[in-house]
Amino acid sequence: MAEKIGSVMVVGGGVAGIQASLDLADSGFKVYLLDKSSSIGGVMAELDKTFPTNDCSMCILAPKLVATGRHPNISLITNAELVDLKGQAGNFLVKFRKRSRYVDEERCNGCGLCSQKCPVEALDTFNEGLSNRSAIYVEYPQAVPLKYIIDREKCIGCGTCEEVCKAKAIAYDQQDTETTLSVGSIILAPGFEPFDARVKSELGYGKFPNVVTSIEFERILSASGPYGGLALRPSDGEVPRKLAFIQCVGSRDAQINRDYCSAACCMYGIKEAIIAKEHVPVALDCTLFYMDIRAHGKEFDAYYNRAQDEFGIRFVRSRVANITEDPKTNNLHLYYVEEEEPTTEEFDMVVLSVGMQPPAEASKLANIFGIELNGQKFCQTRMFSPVETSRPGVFVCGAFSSPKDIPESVAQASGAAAKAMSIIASERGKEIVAKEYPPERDVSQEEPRIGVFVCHCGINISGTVSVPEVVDFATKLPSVVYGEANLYTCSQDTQGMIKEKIQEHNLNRVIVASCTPRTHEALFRETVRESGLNPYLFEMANIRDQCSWVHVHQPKEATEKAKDLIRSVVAKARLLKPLRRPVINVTPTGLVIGGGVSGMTAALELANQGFDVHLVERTKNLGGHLREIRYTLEGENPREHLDSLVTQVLENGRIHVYLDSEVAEVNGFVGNFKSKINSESGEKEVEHGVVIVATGAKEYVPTEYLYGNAPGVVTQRELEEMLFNGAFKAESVVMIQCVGARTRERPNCARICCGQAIKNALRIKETSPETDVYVLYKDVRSYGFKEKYYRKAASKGVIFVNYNDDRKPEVSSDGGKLKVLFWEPIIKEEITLEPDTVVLSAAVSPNPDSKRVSEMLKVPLTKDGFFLEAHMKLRPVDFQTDGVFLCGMAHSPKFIDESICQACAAAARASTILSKKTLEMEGIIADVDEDLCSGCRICEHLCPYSAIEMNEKQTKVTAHVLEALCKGCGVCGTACPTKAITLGHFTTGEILAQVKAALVEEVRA
Amino acid sequence: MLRPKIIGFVCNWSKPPEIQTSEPSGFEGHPKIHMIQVMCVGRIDPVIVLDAFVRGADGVLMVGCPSPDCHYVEGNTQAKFKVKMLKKLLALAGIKPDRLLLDWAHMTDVESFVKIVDNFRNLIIAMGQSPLNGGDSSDDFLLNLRAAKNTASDFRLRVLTGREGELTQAESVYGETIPANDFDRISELLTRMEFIRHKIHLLAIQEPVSVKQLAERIKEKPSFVLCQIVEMRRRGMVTLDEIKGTTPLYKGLEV
Amino acid sequence: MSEESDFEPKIIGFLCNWCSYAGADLAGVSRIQYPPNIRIIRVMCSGRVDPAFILEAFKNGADGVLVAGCHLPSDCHYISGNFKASRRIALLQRLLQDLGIEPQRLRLEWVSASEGDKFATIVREMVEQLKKLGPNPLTKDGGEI
Amino acid sequence: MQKVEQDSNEVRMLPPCRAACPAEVNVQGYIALIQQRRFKESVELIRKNMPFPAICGRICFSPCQDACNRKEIDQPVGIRHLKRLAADIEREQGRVKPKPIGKTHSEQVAIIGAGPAGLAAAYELAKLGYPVTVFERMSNPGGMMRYGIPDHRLKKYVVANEIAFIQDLGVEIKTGSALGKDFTLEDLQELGYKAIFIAVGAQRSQLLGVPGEHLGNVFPAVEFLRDIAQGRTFDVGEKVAIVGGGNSAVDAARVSLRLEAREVIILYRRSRKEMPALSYEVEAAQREGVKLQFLVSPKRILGEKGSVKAIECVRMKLGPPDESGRRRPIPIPDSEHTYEIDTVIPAIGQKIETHCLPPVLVDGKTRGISTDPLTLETKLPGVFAGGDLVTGPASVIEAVAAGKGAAISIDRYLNNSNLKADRHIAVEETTWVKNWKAVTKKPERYVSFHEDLGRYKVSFEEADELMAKNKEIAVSEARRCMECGPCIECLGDEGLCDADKAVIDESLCTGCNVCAVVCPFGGVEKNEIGVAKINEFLCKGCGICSASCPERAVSMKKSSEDQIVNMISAALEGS
Repeated sequence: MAEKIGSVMVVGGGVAGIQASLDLADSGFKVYLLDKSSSIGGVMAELDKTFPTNDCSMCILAPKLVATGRHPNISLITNAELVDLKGQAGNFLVKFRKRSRYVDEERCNGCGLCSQKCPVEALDTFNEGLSNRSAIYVEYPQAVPLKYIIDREKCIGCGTCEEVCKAKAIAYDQQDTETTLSVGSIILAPGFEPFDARVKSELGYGKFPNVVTSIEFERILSASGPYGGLALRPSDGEVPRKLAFIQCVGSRDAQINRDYCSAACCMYGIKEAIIAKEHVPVALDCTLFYMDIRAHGKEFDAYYNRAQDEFGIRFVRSRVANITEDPKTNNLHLYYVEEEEPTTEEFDMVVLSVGMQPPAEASKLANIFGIELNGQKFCQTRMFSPVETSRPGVFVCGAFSSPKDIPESVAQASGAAAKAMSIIASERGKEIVAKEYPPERDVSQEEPRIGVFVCHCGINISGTVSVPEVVDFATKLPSVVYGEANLYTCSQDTQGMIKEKIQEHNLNRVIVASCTPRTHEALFRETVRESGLNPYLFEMANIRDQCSWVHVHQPKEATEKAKDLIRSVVAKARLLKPLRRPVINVTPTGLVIGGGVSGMTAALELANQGFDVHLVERTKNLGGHLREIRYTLEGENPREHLDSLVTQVLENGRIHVYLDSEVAEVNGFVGNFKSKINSESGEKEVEHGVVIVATGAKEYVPTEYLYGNAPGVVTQRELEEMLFNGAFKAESVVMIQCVGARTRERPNCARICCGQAIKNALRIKETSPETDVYVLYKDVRSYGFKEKYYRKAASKGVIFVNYNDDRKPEVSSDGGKLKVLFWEPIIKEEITLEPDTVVLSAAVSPNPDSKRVSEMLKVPLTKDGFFLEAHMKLRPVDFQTDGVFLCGMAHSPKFIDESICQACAAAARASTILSKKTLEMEGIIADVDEDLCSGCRICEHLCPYSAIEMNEKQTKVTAHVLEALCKGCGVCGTACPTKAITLGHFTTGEILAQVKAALVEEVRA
Repeated sequence: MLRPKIIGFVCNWSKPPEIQTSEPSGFEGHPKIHMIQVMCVGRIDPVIVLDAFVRGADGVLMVGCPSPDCHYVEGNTQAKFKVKMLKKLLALAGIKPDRLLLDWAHMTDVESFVKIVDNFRNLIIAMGQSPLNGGDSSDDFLLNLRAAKNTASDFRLRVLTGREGELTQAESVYGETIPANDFDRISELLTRMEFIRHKIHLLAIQEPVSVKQLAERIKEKPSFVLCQIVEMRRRGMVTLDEIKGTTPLYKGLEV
Repeated sequence: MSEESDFEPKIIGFLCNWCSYAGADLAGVSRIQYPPNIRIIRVMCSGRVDPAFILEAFKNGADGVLVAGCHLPSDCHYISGNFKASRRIALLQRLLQDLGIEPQRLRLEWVSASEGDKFATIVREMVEQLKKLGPNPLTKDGGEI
Repeated sequence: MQKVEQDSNEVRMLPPCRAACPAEVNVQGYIALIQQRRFKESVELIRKNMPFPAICGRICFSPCQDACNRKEIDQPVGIRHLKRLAADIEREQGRVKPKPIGKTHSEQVAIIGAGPAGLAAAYELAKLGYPVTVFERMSNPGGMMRYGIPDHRLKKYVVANEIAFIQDLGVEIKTGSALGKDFTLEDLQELGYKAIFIAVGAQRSQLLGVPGEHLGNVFPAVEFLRDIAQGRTFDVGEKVAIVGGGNSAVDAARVSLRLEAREVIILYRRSRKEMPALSYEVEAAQREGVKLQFLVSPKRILGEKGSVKAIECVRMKLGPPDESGRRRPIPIPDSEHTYEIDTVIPAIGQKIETHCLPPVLVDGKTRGISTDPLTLETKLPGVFAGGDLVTGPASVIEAVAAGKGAAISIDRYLNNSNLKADRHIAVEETTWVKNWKAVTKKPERYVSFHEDLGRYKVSFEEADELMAKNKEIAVSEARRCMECGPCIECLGDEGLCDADKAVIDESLCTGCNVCAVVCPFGGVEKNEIGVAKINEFLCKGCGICSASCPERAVSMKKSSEDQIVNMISAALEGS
């Protein structure tokens, strides 16, 4: 057996790859993140907003991009492709080819002058060809790495970029390179490609300018997109008044061999319709043509409802057959059938909600990696091993395993990370380098001695702002003892120089006047720290993004403004205090609440990674809801898996199982929790560093449709049990979907019931094909690859009849004889059936214990009573409270594979904490002056993180900041009536000084 | 047309001493057109030539030293590149490219020099006045010429023109030589695009204007105009002014 | 107003680190031009902006103050800081009126990281508006709060 | 061509013509002025480096012209004639009388010998403000220029004119005053001269060292020409043989023709190729009828009654090159033959007259004066020596260079400063930065000055009386100059330049380098932050960069775009 390697290669730098990389790197593994394009970010970077929260996509992604780019344990390998894989799990040899960028990544500082001056135009692929870019470019302004690349196809080799590049980064002679790396495991996250809508020629894409794809429409809606965020018709730049969205373009379409559902399109279609309405100044009619609205995710239906009720979006259940164009107006005529009536309707613009297809290189990847693909060329995974490929040690996440939305991708990514680290857990920390710093200098007794470094940024700044004048000005400011100009203050050699100057002039504050702290502050803080100063004795003045770039034609004013900004920052710097980054110890033990499949999986993953786990289950048995699942739609044997899982858990020496027990109390904070576990045998106190909530959910107990009152009315779970036991016999079965779901009280979808219904209907048809099965549904939500079973059921004769809330089915019992009355919309008649059994697809209810747990852990619940994660899109298994995680049905209804993904994900997220001996927290946190504190408790109530508690000392009550919980927003300080509490590095005194100095001239004393 | 308005440029080294220059005495003196003496024809910025047309010149003549004789070795070659670009711009602006002539003379050969001038003068007389100096659509031509002039100030086009010799006769940074035809295609496309953008820019500076209005005005498809607006916004040449009903209006920004 | 033409208002902008400051950066990266009248002060959250900061700005001669944060309702990096800011600013605007400062001089805006254009437009509008309003009345009378 | 080791950081870039000139005359500069018909200034520019434009315009061996890059295309620019032309045009207006230069130094300097070296030294020192006295043995100053070069090449008045110019500056010349006879070095020191430059030249002919040299009608060339210059006439008989291949030999031959010899033959022991005489002089002599006999060496002169009757020669063949680089002649045994001859003029070289020199200075071995080759210091403090006296016979321009060097040394000596510091400035010969050889064959349109020599006549008038009066042709010829040197070398540092210059607005420049790409002269560099910078040394003001700059950041100082546009608008409005 070859030695194991403590590093992982992640293939694909979309949001899934990024998440997996961060989790791995934060857990002590070296990560090589390889992407075929020139920067990471994937499709998510292209999106405008995200559903269901309408968050700006770039806003929430960018911090992750930056964290990835800056992470010392992540090496980005962009513009690269895999060539070969050898070895086995734990010790692979990966060979990849890095294509030439023609730009030296070490030198390029992303200033962008090259691109501005390049005489060659090319279509901007990031903007989906709706705008132009130069032959030397970055994909988007926030790209990571922010390194330019030459489009060799377009470049004519004029040499202008080389000439204007002051960093001398252009390397026309750069060659492709092949490199081989040893890694312990591999995660594939190559993502998906949008369906090529040209294939559906009847929809006119590519022929009619006003037919656009959804991804193009994302760019159209984006404020940084081609039209500045205004929805416009490409044909004439007019704002459309009537917009059609056509769903399932390239999905659920057997004719073109796409029998799967792309899972995310309904939601993004709705989102685009909502955002489009917000982005135009006129009343915009949006119509969405769909087959089923698949809003199966958490809080999705609520969003769907708002789209109808609040935004007035019209939903038409119909497949558009054909689109023609009025050549005069470029308006579009849509031909479709609504309620059996052929209809033509004119629209200004049409958006095609294109489906996801596997990346073009899927087959190649499969060959190189020796992994199986499914019939659709997605990566083959299994219900109980949703992140494993067919090759051990190679894991998968994101849309490559099946079409999915962002949070599921992120969860699966973390899950894949957990699996990837499990097999090399013994090598944790071996491939990464820890950094040593010199001891920190005590500057408390020193007068401020400020050094100001002003950046030319090539000519990005100095082309407009007079840098010598600014330097001269800065050096004359009070407390400034040194000033100089640098060509690029961020360059490697300048860092060395800054350190020298700190020593030479005994500087105790450093100011860099250059670009934005959002990208560069960390670098300079590091430099300052390396020279023995506290990193918080550093400040930046942004004289590029705020002066030279935005006042190009006003050099004088820009120079004056630069001076003001520097004066302002100097005034702040004088008051800067060293801040301590609180360090807390971590107990390398996890507490998992709930012993279902999620809890067990999470516990097992943590244990596999070498952490002790306390697994607390309220009932007498492990297994939870999985015990009730007898078979799966995909044909796997759940019991077999359950048994194996339980055995593994029970036999694992690191897992302490508490059955028939309850977590009664949780105290402490991330890294240092102390909890009480109550059981019949008494109370036990355990210490642990993290909590994973896996409390599951329950089947809703219907009150509708005579459930409980008529013996022939059962739930799907009960039906399954009967079918499994062979106890079921019926000539006619009616299934009613959405029982207890998608109602006024419980607006959201229970996600799994459509699958359950199809599963059971198929089972019935299997055992007795002559049995009539009717499924009365609102929307059939057989998303992803489940679509194929829907088709199968239909082909086996299961009759699917749509109903809506206006005409719900009615179930009555006439002397033991069941009657179901419903409206058949196609023949437009009421039909009465007399089935033997009525099966209710009952919703999923939150665990009744959730409320108690949420209060105990101080974590929130949704209106529906499920746990509310930290962020719906990008932190699906985290809570706002650090160190507490979430997985499985406790989060929202989901299938087994999804629960397993989340469970692994929670374990991966937990290991980012448990893998560290100590945690260094951010130093910018609130601080209380106890003398001033009046104990009024305003701050306590305002703090969104419950990071303030009140301490009672002999005489008075004062606020106390829980350092580990404080996130440093400063809201408390703003509200404090006695100014006793303030935010480090943004103290009231500092900001007031900054305000004053920005406005008023100062002279040196 | 009795007196065509012709601006002549002659280089210091090809000008026969008999030829009068520099006194802005109109078009009377020998050889019947006004000659402006410059050190080298390569010094004639395309913007200057277009400026002459904007100011109403019926023709512009440039006389320099023949190919191997340029006093500055490559000034005449550079002039050729510039004139090639200028002729494309003139054509785009609806001005017959023949109204611009670059020719060669020797300082010792007055006769040929006079012949060049006379021929050009006759040609211009035969062609008639510049469309700017009469006719219904002189405003259009003026707009076109101003757009052409702005185009000639454009960085990208000037980079290409400046490097034409290097790229087509020596080699690119990749050690390749770009065939002259390919280069012409690239530069022609760029010239056309930049010209249209500058025309749109001028129109949008006059008053906020919509894509459709622009399309009508410059006789291009609205979808094409929108693409240009997108690019122009990216470069800060236009910005959204307001949205009237469903019609966004764009205004030109001073650059 | 006679001095309107040469009066250049001074604006202090408090921008939250996560959305608005990033939006201003995007304006820079995209080279969107706006008048040079604003001096930006970065804060972590719009909820950090203490009324005292704003009053200090007016006291020292600012003609306008912009507070910008993440979009309501859910963009705030700190969950709800933007709500807190919006309440505070509304209150302060009333107070300003009492002090004789036109409440339009204080603006609260939501600018996301991808709205560079919006940020520039806000600054442009503010400058225009402040030019019409004229200098900060406190500086005119030499008064103090 | 100057290639000197660098002992200073300064590097000068010179065009090949100037680099080739021992006196570093600013050739490109005065040609540029001729292009602009600024003849007077042109001469003034020459005088900055040496006082003899008219003389050198006639008799200089013009290494500048040999170095001229133009020869790669067609023929070199006729530099020497352009110089003469300029000087002659100046003289047409009457002799130029410069204002005396004020004496800013008190230390008197004595110069011994009023030949080109001495006069050049006096000229330079006078310009520096020293009181200078030149002591000359002969009755007239000028040395070899007066007494060595016959009238058909150089008229006496031309020499007199240029010496008068030096005198007008305030240099005192005492003729008829010979070192060792009329005064000694000690005398001069006693008279208060603080520094002395000995430049008495090499005033004696080398002897052939063959029997019969003492015969009558054997006239050694130096003495022969000197006598001619002093108005003496000779009866050279009908047949004259000149021995030697240098300029003196050719001069003596052509003078002999003018003394009505019927047959003049030059006997030279090497071949035509090795002849040191100026080739156009040789050609002129041939055209006049002088015969050349190569690869012969006199063995003895046969006489009759004390007079020459014949000369016996031996045939030579050329062996391997000797230290001069020329192939060494080797006698062919038994090849003796004789020429019937009336007069023999040995012209195989000159030697110095050591008897007049202070013995302490004379090197026992070489029988010459040895000096520091750089500073021209002799063993005696304050005493310097240079010119033919030190180097052996050389050209006027080399003597001038020696004089200039002596002047620098003396000035430093009198100021107690380091005589050696920075004397060598590294010279980089420049051609165009672009490959000018790519310029294809150029049609010859201009009258070549050299071809004009067809219209000679055998007289003591200057033979190649130019078409000089045709200024325009001269201007055309001047325009053939390719201006290989950096622009500043031409006129910029002389304050005469009116060339336009490109100026870069740094705030607009993005460093795209198009200016440098189009600049034919490599006149654009980038500064440390990558912004273009015009190298004023190299910029010739053609304006191509300005017309090409993508940022429109380059403008021209003189012919600004505004000006051109104003002219356009004036022209269009005026119509």
